[in-house]
Amino acid sequence: SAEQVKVGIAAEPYPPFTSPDANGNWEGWEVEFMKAMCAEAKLDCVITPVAWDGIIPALTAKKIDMIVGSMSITAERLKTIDFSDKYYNTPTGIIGTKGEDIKPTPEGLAGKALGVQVSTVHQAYATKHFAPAGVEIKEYQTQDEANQDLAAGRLDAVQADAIALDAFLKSDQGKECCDYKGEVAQDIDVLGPGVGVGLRKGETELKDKINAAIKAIRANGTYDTFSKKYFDFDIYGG
Amino acid sequence: MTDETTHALALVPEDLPKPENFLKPHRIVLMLLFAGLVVAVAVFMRWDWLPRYLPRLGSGILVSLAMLFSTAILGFLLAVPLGLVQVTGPWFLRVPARLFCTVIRGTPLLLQLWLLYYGLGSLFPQFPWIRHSFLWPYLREAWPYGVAALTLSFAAYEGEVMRGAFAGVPQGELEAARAYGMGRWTTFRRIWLPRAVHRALPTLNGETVLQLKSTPLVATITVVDVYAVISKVRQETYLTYEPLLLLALIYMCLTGILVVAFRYFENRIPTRGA
Amino acid sequence: MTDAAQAIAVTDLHKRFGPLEVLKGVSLNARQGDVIAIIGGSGSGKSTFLRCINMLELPSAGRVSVHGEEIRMKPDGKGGLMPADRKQVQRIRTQLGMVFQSFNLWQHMTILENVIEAPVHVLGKSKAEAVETAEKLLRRVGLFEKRDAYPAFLSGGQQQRAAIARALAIQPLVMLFDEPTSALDPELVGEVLSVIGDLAREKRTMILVTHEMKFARSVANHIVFLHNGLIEEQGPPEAIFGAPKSERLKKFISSIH
Amino acid sequence: MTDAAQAIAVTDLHKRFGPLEVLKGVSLNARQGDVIAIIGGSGSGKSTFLRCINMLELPSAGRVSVHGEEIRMKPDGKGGLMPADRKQVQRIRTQLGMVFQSFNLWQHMTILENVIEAPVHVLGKSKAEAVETAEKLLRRVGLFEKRDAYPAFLSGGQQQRAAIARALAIQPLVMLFDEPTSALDPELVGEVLSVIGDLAREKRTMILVTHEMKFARSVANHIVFLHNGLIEEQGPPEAIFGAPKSERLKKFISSIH
Amino acid sequence: MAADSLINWSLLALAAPGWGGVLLQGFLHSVEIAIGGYALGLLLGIGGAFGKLYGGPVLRDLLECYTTIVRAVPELVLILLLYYAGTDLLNQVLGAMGIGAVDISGLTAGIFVIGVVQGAYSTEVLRGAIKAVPAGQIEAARAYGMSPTKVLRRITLPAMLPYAIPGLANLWLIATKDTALLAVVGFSELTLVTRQAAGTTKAYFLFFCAAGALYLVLTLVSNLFIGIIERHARRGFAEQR
Ligand SMILES: Nc1ncnc2c1ncn2[C@@H]1O[C@H](COP(=O)(O)OP(=O)(O)OP(=O)(O)O)[C@@H](O)[C@H]1O
Ligand SMILES: Nc1ncnc2c1ncn2[C@@H]1O[C@H](COP(=O)(O)OP(=O)(O)OP(=O)(O)O)[C@@H](O)[C@H]1O
Ligand SMILES: [Mg+2]
Ligand SMILES: [Mg+2]
Repeated sequence: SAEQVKVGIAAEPYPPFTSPDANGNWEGWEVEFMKAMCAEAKLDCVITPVAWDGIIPALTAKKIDMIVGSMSITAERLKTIDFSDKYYNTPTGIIGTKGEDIKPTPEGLAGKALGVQVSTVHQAYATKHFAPAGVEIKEYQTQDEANQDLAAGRLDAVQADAIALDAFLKSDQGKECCDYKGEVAQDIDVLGPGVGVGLRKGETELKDKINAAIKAIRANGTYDTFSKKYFDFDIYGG
Repeated sequence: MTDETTHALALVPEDLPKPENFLKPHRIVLMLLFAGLVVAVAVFMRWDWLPRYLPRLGSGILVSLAMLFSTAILGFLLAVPLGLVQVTGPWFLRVPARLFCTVIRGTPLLLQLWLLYYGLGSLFPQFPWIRHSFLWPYLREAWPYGVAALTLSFAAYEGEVMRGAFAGVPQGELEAARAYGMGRWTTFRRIWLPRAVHRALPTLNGETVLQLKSTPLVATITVVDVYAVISKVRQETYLTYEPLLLLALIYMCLTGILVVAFRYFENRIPTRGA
Repeated sequence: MTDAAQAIAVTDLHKRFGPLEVLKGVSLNARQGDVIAIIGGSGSGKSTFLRCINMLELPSAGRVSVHGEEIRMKPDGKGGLMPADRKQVQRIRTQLGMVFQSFNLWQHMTILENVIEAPVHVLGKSKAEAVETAEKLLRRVGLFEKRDAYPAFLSGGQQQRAAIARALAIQPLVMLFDEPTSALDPELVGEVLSVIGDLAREKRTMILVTHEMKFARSVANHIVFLHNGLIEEQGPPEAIFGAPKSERLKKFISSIH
Repeated sequence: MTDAAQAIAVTDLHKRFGPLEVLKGVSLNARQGDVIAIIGGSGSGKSTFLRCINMLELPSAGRVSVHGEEIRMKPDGKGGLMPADRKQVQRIRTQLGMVFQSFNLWQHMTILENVIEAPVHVLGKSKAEAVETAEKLLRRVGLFEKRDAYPAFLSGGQQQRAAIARALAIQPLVMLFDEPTSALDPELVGEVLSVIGDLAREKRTMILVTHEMKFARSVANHIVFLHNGLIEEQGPPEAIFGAPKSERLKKFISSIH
Repeated sequence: MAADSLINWSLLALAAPGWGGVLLQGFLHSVEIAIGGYALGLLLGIGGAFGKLYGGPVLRDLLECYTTIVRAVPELVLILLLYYAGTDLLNQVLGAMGIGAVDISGLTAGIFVIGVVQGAYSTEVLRGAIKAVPAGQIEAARAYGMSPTKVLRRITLPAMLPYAIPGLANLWLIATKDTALLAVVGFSELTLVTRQAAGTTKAYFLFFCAAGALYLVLTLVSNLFIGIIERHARRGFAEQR
């Protein structure tokens, strides 16, 4: 039979990518991606939820073998762990209070309070491009909290990936308070190539298998089939 | 009435730290061990990220310290009456105090913080007059909610400790104070409180260290303390142990200072142990 | 007894601890300058009586006046009494010095701090002045060398002397001594005797509980014999010790070895 | 003094508290059945001496033997001594009953529980047996009614009696009494006197510290006068009280009022 | 975080798709770990307090290091070090000795870490409480020949209890919440399942308040027991007025 591989996912839900139901079953786009990829690579994958704080040590201590947890690939992180090729990448957008004159540019945000999730590429981007222009950057532990403060009027705008923003704008609260202000200018150095599977360094064999599998499911249409269930745009990105 | 048999000098309690007897052999060994550990960690682990984060770490430490001290002091000021009324107050003070301590100690701090910030805090903007009052710039900030939540939490835990400490002061000493015509306030200030606090110091020290470790929760409401900076390092580099070890070292220094300070106050009054 | 002003008047004092009635109606009058010794068996209620005078123990019934001023009481709703005016009690207490049977020194203060505490923080004296008086008193009771020691490190007699000095430091009009010589050697007892004599000469009033009949006899001008919660007999020392009337007192006196 | 076996032998005992040398070389021999009274000024080191015998206070130098068995000591590295064998000390202590100057009753136990504690948990007696003895003792000291009360609610004399009963309950070969009558009225002092007489007749040894010279005289067969950390004079009561030799003792005795 | 005007109570249903059963299960796990960790902590605390008060200078300094370091280092660091780095190291050592690898369960590691941390805090609580016991009471016990353990069991522990209870009660309540640590080793205790339920359904306030209510119930029940113990412990004390 196929070799057993423990796939670490963050125990904290991150819908629509990974979230458990009350029975403890995990579902979401990323779960489907993982299943498709494992099937393609002939790996016997077992989902192992680990709290985000412990996910890297769990990988290095061999309690899990790979991480499928929406981890963005950056140069800094590559010093510590290895990544597969990207398997999704979403555009970065900005939403803001309805009716207010906000544009997703440094000038268009000057003097405003912008919320981002801490330690994300968005935070790095905002710090690099917006902070020098006099934008007040506020950092939140979760995206929901940033959205909440936007609705409460403590923020003027929020920058995040388009998926998270879209979900919020569709909620009752989001519909009422805010609207989409546009996509930010691309900066590949900061925003990175996208999200990859996290791996231990030196496990090239596994990495090659995964890369091949990602390519294969992209090519044979499986990827698009399950992606359509979740998104009405191309999640793989440009 | 002369006491011919005694020519005692003032008593010097034996375990007060004196510089000349601080460096004992085993202490030197311990310190060498510790130094070796630090060197090993410094040499064998990755620290190239450190310089880039230094300024942020510095301001993070300051935020942590400010949070710790402001909430510990405010919380203690609240805790004293909370503890006192539970020991001696009339029922209409005792019951609410007890209730407060129970509810706050009985629910997670994170929940209280969120209720304050996202619950109460998000109500304010709906009132235009608050939005236009001089308070708004503060209410819009996150730290007042953090200070409030941490203060209340500290007060509840400390209130419980002080309750025990107040109850533990020997009745006779309070009677002596009253017998000499001390009012309630003077008795409290001169006898009851100092005796209770002295007795509770070891526990208070622990609670203060716990409070230090509770401050990271304010990161969830956008206050960037040292823990938040460290988390950021971890998120950005995916390093696991190095940032946490640095955090441990920082906390250790702060805790060490707290321990020494509390121990000093504890030893200022010698107790006869058995 | 001279015709001096009335210092302490206790009328029909009752005190019960739960089911146990310790005092069953005790009355006592002390005029200024009186030295009254209360004697009686262990557990007869002597300490309780003394503690009722300054309201450390709240009487179940009865009245107490100090220097003609009656301490106003009101029912506490549980069948006992409580002070109607706490400020009054506090004020009156500053005129009453008390030496406790178990000393009750403040453990977190040195001996000197114990002695200056009430003068500075109750009477509002300056610290320098209080220290001066305190040092004089401590010298008199032979504790000057121990002034910076904490109570827990003193011998029993030293603690008792510190407690006496502490009570004297507020220069009260009335002194309540609860067995002030229990831990003292004969020389020191003599010294306490002379201190009490000096105080009496200054027209201060003293009520003291003691088990040392010799001491009672030499120090007091009036003896009260407490038995079973009541005053069994009272009178001048010569009468009490020389010609006791009640059977109980006779037996008590006869046992003085 | 009879030619009985040696009960307590203390040789050249020194004790210092920091800079203060309290005992400067005290030696004492007690044979079985002896009643030795230690007298002396307050703070002269009487309690310290008693506490050194059962190693509650560790001597700075000197030797202590109980019933011919010397307590083995070793240097503690700070210029003092410490027991070399803790088990030995523990075993010897079960033969020594002690009544403390400040009673030291266990506050979390009732009087009865206080008294049966050591018999049950140290000597391993059955509870029923211990209770029986305890009740007999409590009856003798007049505390039977208070057996279920907690110490904090007792009068001074009652606490002292409870402490005496507690020490007697282990039926020790040697009793160390630290001012056992300080809080007792004359009648109870007489009772304690008779208890001590009974014990002496059973050939138990007693060392007691007291300030009551009359009591010392009537109870002891040997008196030790402690002064300035040394034994100033010792001898039978008649000699000490009748014909004191040292100046200091003469002065001390003369002050008995 | 949606402050829904309507609260969707069905989310709390005991059977799936309601999350109530999951929450209760997590709660039970939390209590289980808390009891284990707290008990271990108490044992360590008693030993630590006695070592600090009566031990030699070396032991005292070592214990001082223990209490300072363990209290200072965030629990997260401890559990990461112990569970991941520690088992790694252990297995390397075992492997070198030719013994097969062992797998320390996350639960064991969690209880151990909580116990060690609690031990450091309770050491200080108990040290303070023991210091508050009048020296004479302990001396009396010694004078009657009680062995050190007997003195501890019969006199010191019961006599210091009134002074220690509030601090120990605090520690117990903290232990029940500290179980959140075990999320890091993949153990589903109350905090983690609350976050999962909240994150999945977006009903943050509902689930956090539900968890808060569970904790509150636990506190109230604990208070009952603590109250009984405290009343018993204070039985010989005069009331404060
Ligand atoms: N733990 C201690 N630390 C320092 N000094 C002490 C300690 N215990 C006693 N002393 C001192 O040692 C001396 C002797 O004390 P001790 O209790 O033996 O006196 P004593 O003869 O029993 O007096 P008393 O009759 O007043 O009880 C006193 O001066 C006292 O202050
Ligand atoms: N707080 C209390 N609660 C219950 N009973 C008490 C309390 N205080 C004292 N008693 C009881 O009241 C009685 C009288 O006590 P009190 O202390 O007045 O006696 P005393 O005459 O001073 O005796 P002693 O000479 O032994 O000091 C005793 O039987 C005692 O047990
Ligand atoms: Mg009395
Ligand atoms: Mg003494």
